[in-house]
Amino acid sequence: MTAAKADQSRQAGLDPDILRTMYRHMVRSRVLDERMWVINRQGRASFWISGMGHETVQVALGMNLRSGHDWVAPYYRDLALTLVLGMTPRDQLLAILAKAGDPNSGARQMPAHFSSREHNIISTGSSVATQLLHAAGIGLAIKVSGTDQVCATCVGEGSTSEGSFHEAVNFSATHKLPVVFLVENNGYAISVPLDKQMPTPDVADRAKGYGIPGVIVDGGDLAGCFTACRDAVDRARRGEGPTIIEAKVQRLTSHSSDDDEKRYRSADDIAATRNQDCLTRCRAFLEETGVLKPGEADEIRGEMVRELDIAMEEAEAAPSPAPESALLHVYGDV
Amino acid sequence: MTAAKADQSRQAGLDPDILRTMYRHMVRSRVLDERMWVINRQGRASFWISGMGHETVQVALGMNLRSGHDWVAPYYRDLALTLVLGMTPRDQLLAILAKAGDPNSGARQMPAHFSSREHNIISTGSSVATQLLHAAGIGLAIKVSGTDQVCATCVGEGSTSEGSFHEAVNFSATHKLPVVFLVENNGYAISVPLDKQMPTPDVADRAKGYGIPGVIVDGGDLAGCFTACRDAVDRARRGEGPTIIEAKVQRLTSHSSDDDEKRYRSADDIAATRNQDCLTRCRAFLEETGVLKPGEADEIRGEMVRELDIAMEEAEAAPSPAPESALLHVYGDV
Amino acid sequence: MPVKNMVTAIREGLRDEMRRDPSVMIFGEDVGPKGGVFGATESLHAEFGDWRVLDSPLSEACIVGVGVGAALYGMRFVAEIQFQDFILPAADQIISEAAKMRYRSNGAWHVPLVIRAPFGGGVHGALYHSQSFEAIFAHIPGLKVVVPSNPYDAKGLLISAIRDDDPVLFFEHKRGYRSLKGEVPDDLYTVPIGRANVVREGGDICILAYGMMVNTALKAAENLHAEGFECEVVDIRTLCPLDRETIVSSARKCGKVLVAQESNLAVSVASELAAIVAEECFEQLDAPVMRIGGPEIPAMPWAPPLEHFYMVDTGKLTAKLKELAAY
Amino acid sequence: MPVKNMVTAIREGLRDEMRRDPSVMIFGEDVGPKGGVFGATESLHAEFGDWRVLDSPLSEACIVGVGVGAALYGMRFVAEIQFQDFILPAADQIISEAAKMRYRSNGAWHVPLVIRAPFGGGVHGALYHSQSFEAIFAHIPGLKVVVPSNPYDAKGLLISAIRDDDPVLFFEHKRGYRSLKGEVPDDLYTVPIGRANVVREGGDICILAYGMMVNTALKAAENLHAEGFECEVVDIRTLCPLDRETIVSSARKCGKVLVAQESNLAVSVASELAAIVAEECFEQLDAPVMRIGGPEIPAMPWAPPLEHFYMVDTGKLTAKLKELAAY
Ligand SMILES: Cc1ncc(C[n+]2csc(CCOP(=O)(O)OP(=O)(O)O)c2C)c(N)n1
Ligand SMILES: Cc1ncc(C[n+]2csc(CCOP(=O)(O)OP(=O)(O)O)c2C)c(N)n1
Ligand SMILES: [Mg+2]
Ligand SMILES: [Mg+2]
Repeated sequence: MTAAKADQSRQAGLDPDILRTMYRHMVRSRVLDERMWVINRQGRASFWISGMGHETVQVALGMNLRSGHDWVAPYYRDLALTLVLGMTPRDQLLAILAKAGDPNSGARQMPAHFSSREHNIISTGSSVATQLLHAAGIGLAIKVSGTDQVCATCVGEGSTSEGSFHEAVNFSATHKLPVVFLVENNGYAISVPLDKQMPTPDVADRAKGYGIPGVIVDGGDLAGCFTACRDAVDRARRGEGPTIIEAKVQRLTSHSSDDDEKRYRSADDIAATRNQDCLTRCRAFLEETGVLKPGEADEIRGEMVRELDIAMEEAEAAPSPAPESALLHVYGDV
Repeated sequence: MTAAKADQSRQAGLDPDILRTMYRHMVRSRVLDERMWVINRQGRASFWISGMGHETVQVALGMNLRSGHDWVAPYYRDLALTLVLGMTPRDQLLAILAKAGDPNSGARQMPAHFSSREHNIISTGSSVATQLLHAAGIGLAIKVSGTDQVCATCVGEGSTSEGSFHEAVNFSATHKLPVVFLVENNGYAISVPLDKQMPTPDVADRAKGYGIPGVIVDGGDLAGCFTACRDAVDRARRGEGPTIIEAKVQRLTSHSSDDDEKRYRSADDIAATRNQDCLTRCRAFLEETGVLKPGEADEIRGEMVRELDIAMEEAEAAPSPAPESALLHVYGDV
Repeated sequence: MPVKNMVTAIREGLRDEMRRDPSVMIFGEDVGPKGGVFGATESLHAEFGDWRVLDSPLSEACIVGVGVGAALYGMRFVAEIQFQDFILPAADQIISEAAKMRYRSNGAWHVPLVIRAPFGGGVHGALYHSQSFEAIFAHIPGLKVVVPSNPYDAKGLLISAIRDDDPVLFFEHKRGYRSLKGEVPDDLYTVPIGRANVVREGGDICILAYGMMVNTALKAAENLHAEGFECEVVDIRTLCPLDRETIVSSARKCGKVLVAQESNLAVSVASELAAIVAEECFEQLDAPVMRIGGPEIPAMPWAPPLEHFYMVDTGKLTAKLKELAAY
Repeated sequence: MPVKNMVTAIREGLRDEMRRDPSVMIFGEDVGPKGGVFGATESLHAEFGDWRVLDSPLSEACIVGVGVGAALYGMRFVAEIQFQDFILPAADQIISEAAKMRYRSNGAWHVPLVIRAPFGGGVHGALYHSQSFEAIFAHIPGLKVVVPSNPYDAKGLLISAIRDDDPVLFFEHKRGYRSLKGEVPDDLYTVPIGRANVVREGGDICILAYGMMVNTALKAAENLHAEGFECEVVDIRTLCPLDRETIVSSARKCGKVLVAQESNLAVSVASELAAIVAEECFEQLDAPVMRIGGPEIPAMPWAPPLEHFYMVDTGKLTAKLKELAAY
């Protein structure tokens, strides 16, 4: 069975509207992400770290969560996820342009360190995998509160080598907490390839040790990602406990704007990755299956670019933080 | 098949001399351990933490290691293991009596914090599970050095909740390091029962996530313990990588001399544990199978007590450390 | 007022605030049916049940990380670290996460988390059941670090800590749990975080101390009194952020200052206190700011002669005060 | 002598010592084919291969814990923590294990482990790529903490660190990697650990500093010189254990002392330096020991105006020196 066929078979039961919406979200994130690189290359921001190649599964996860009701502990590649949940390109542009109004952190953190109180997206720092324990804690609080909320959290495969990964999964599984662990496996932790990181190719294998489901999805398979996320979120909401979803994704860029992947990856390896672009694959699939009409994909992109241009103008006009504001918000009462 | 039958079937291929030696080691540790409690209850030492109920698998592991050639990173219950490797009752009595000549730490650490440079037993602190990463590091050094050494390390099941457990197993499995992880699962971490610690009853399940063997043994099954340890050590020595051995053992005492298990365990639970004493079970098995002649077990015990009495006299006569010696050994060169 | 020991005061503070506020929950190793290794949570599991008094897995990063998450959600979370010696696996969650959450979210999020941990030596706990790690955390803006010296303060400060919207490290000297006794009201009251307390007035020498050492200082001050010198004893109580005003005004008044602590001195709270006094009281000082503390060795050894060598007791403190008085 | 920058000097130190001693191995995130995120291990993987220059999993406790084990076995182990900000998951291995191994085994075991970590700000690294955590570790007896301020010292101190039989934390200011240049011999040489260095002589004000701040201090000293004041600049170099003799003798000579560091001041190395001077130079001081450092906020923010607000630059340091000169 070809990959496209597999996609189609999984599509069964999925409304074309859902698939079309997923695609729009992906494009929205992608054009923003591309703009971020431009801003960085223009020297207007010292740093960017991209989500390109990870969008499909993030969108799938986001669409299965109830924004502002469910909770999310993301990581730095989750640009698409934050947009699906209701953050805007303007929000993220305010961040990269270091503007006072940045809702993530008031430009205190690097861009791609997401946070939105309004959308129950908790603030993430840079120390990888710490958010997994926060998600477990939120899961515990949900369980104690007796609501039907769910907490989703995301992490790279490299970061699953941290002890926190084990501790968070172990605790969540022990108490059947309503947590969804999404591992975005792009095969690299900066330069360190999977085979120097862990003994098996699949992070999902670990689920066996905790008696919970471990699901592997192709990160370019729109329908597969959607159903895997739906099932995991539903399971958590029913009180049956956590799931590890491992999405095999591609990192379509160097690790970050500070990295040059040519130093440690062969040209072939890089090219192979580019050929697996989830956006291209999803577009082909949606056009093939008639969900997108000819030309519709280009229209969507045009629309997203126009939205982005307006957001960019607004963000550029916004003020920078005042120097002494660095002293604010150390404590609530001092 | 009854437990005794299972024991016998596994016995196949094991020399009665080995079994008898194992039993002697167990008794040697047990009488010393009992004496430690007496010393504590007499008010002559503020602390003891016991290995009673864990002896069989420790002896099995120790007998499969080459003392002074292989390496060991033990934990505080591993009294029997240290004796098999060549430490003496006197050594451990010097520790509990806080004597300067204590080879473990010069009475700087609490008793049961084992160390012997001579026997490649690295010094263990109190922070649980840290030794697992040391073992992985020793495994790495062995691999880099190209010797046929093995490093064994032991830990309680509760301590496998620490991130270090995951980190050590993951790294060792990734590089097929010659490490044996022995989990001594007695069902409690002080008062915390297994079902509050982890989601499945078996730590060995975790091995699946790392693509390595996870073996469960009955910690009262002399032959089963021996063969499991032998296989794991051999596998490591052949360069095929780590194994997790999980021994289901009984904690025959409160957690330590500071604990009173009646506060959190039912009388029935405690009684059931006592009925599973590995020493009693091994004796019954060895007498049933004729490895021990009638009366031989009592003779062994008598012999061990006599040895212990002599050691005790020597230890009591030894000097305490001088106060200012507290300043020594902070650095090698200052 | 009824007289209670330190651990009873702490247990009461926890219990009474849990009765008042259903969002308070306790999480840590052995805090449930066993009631903690020092009995600080005794009877609470029976009263509040499995979810509000929950035995954690054996993982300190989990204890604190889960606490950060639950606190973000809206719980008032009391984490117990069984011994402060074992807080280090949680250092990243405390310093990178809890301390920075409010700041890095520009005030949008905050972490109402209390981390209780018994610390200190003189209890035959050897290297890993005797340490005093307050210096590590008192260096970190975003954290509050509280160390009570008596049962009254312990209860009142603990209730303040639970009600505080920021992470509070609450360090309890384990030697004081049963040995320190004092009057403690039965009802709820608070003692403010961030304020030092002059527990004995005097004009000759100012002693800056916290935790158990305050009690040692009071005894040593009696000895000095017998020799005709009046010591003022300032109980620092909150190590971060420091109450500079009280410290500086007492130091200026006395003109001679001794900083006393149990832990080793290098890069410690005693260093900071001495530096503040040196910087702000230069013109009032009649003698060098002196410090007394543990030796520069990795931790307190087990053998009694070695442990005794480590500890600053009333005798050593009195001798140091006499040296300062004679200056 | 050839002129090299800091990162080149460090790379050379590693390479030359690895050529000399086959027991030296390097372990850390991205240290292999990529050569480290700052290039400190560039070309070493190609020269020494997979086992001697090994990419670790993404786990700092693993990096240091494995290092402790390998060092016990007999390796000379150089662990790299990618950013000092991420050293905290390894805090337990460093403080409970590496620092205490020799002590707790009564000298039987020791840990020849170097932990290299880039630290410091002013590089638009925001909260988690700008911190200075030296205070946490300089408090811990059993550790040595080294911070070079120039390429010559960096190479010589690093070689000393690798040959040292005890754990050495080797903190490299990332802003200096390429910006600091100086003469560095091609061959192997050592600079002793445990000794401060007077890098500029003067009799009016003693500036105590380390790392990048030494360079800022030298520039500020030039500014003061133009105004007729001579500053002595002491490069502390080893923060633990401290070279009290050099510090005290310079402070006594000058009578006025400014301690300058990048990190926030509370309970820090600056506190200890000030406390030592206050205690040991009381009779020679003509002014209060002053300190300058970062503000008491959790870490350095990202936006340029905020970052700039945090840093002690030559202007701020010069202003503070003038205040002290005028006292
Ligand atoms: C605790 C910690 N250690 C190291 C780093 C530096 N670092 C940032 S991202 C990264 C690699 C992460 O790889 P992975 O988890 O696979 O996520 P990916 O970037 O590939 O999506 C590293 C090492 C960090 N941020 N935090
Ligand atoms: C890091 C750390 N946290 C907590 C403790 C306190 N403590 C000592 S033993 C123990 C329980 C260990 O249980 P387990 O691993 O099952 O071993 P067992 O004692 O049952 O053999 C605890 C919590 C410690 N020593 N180290
Ligand atoms: Mg990755
Ligand atoms: Mg156990």
